[in-house]
Amino acid sequence: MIHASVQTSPIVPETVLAQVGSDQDGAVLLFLGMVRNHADGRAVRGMYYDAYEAMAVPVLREIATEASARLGSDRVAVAHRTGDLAIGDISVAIAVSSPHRAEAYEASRYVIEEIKKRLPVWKREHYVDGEEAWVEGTVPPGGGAPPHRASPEAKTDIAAAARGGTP
Amino acid sequence: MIHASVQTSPIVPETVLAQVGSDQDGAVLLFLGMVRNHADGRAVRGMYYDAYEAMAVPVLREIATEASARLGSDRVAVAHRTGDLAIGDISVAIAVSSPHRAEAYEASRYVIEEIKKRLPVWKREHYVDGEEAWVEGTVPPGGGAPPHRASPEAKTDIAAAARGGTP
Amino acid sequence: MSVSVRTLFFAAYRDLLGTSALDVALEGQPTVADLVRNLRARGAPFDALPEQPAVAVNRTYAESSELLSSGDEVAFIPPVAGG
Amino acid sequence: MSVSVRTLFFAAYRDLLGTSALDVALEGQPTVADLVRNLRARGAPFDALPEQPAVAVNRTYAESSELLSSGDEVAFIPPVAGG
Repeated sequence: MIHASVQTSPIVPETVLAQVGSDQDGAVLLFLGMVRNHADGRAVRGMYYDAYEAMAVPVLREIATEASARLGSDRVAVAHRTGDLAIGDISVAIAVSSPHRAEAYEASRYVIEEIKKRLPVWKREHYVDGEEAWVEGTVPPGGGAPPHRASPEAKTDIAAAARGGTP
Repeated sequence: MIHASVQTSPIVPETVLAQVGSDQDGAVLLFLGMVRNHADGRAVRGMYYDAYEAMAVPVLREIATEASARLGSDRVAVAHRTGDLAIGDISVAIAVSSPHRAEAYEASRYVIEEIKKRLPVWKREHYVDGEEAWVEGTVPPGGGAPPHRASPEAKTDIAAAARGGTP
Repeated sequence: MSVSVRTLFFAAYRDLLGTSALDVALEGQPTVADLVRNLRARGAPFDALPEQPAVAVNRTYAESSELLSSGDEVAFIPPVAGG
Repeated sequence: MSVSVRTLFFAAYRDLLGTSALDVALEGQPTVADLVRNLRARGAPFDALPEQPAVAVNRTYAESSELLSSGDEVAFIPPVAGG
């Protein structure tokens, strides 16, 4: 069975892992995305995840279903966290299982790459120096250019720009 | 720190997972190899893993160390089980963590592929029909041809062949 | 006859506009592109929205040529950053 | 002068020979290949060992040309199947 959730409560890896697996399966793969203490050389103290939840849940389920087709098994579970996260907190967990390992690696990777391309979720980095900014994201399929940017590598923070804040 | 073990006791995924991770890391990957209920279309009821343990431990550590170099982090933990395993039991667990996901996927995959190429471990399949056979393996680096085989796909079971047993 | 849609703004767009939702009435047979033009024509801060933003109509990504109907939920999707 | 080594057999090789270890004495400056020849010359079931098996000397994979010393642990490694 395919599982997809967007949740404000902490992600428990064991729970996501328990949603996959079968006597037919020889390979299980669990990916955990964690909040790390640095980004582009800057010290980070936490992250806020915002989501368009009414759309994020069906998109996540759609991604999991596409992965399942590649996997050749319906054992795919994915959970994405929203809200305020601290360093080391799990932002996303992806579990897959299948008879053979090559498909498991491919499907797991597919889920995380597609999440980054099209899941309507955004994150705001809180830096140790007290500043914060929305993380520069990826324009989803069919989307136009992102708003006013200084450079492709710059953080999108049009609110700060509008206030005349630090770039 | 790099962890490598060959153990007769059951592998606990949480324990292996807890051996990796760091505030710097944004990606954690856990691979579990499980005993599945079929092999080459034949129903399997269990598996016996034999190991040259005095060599398997250093070879496993060497593989983990090579993966660590690719990963750019020392967060690699791998455990391989030996003895009698039932369907669904974990035969191998590989945990890695690193700042970025691409390296985590690459390093995890490297460990399992190298295990299959050169870890001195063998497995004997116990079929539901009561027969059993050593699983056809991979000739390790520097090794010559395997003994008498009917075909490249055949199971290595020279003992049974010597007894005039079922091929 | 006018078409009334509910627009939603997230993350950087919400911060830019200072609002997370806005009801918009459009004349004729409006497309997503017409809605974007309508908003951008309102001046600052709306004119800082991109000319071709990613948009979802009723929770599915849509082309700028997609026709809108009354009651549609049209979300402006800034570049996404999940994972 | 003779060189005494300890040979080890695993999995299918152990089943074939009915033993997991054997002490072998070799003359001169023997290599891995000399040890394999010595064993295979013993007739059945030893002659069912491959002519060029994978071998580890003191727990490291070795070429067939590697020289052996007294006290070496020489393991015959059937095709491996871990994971």
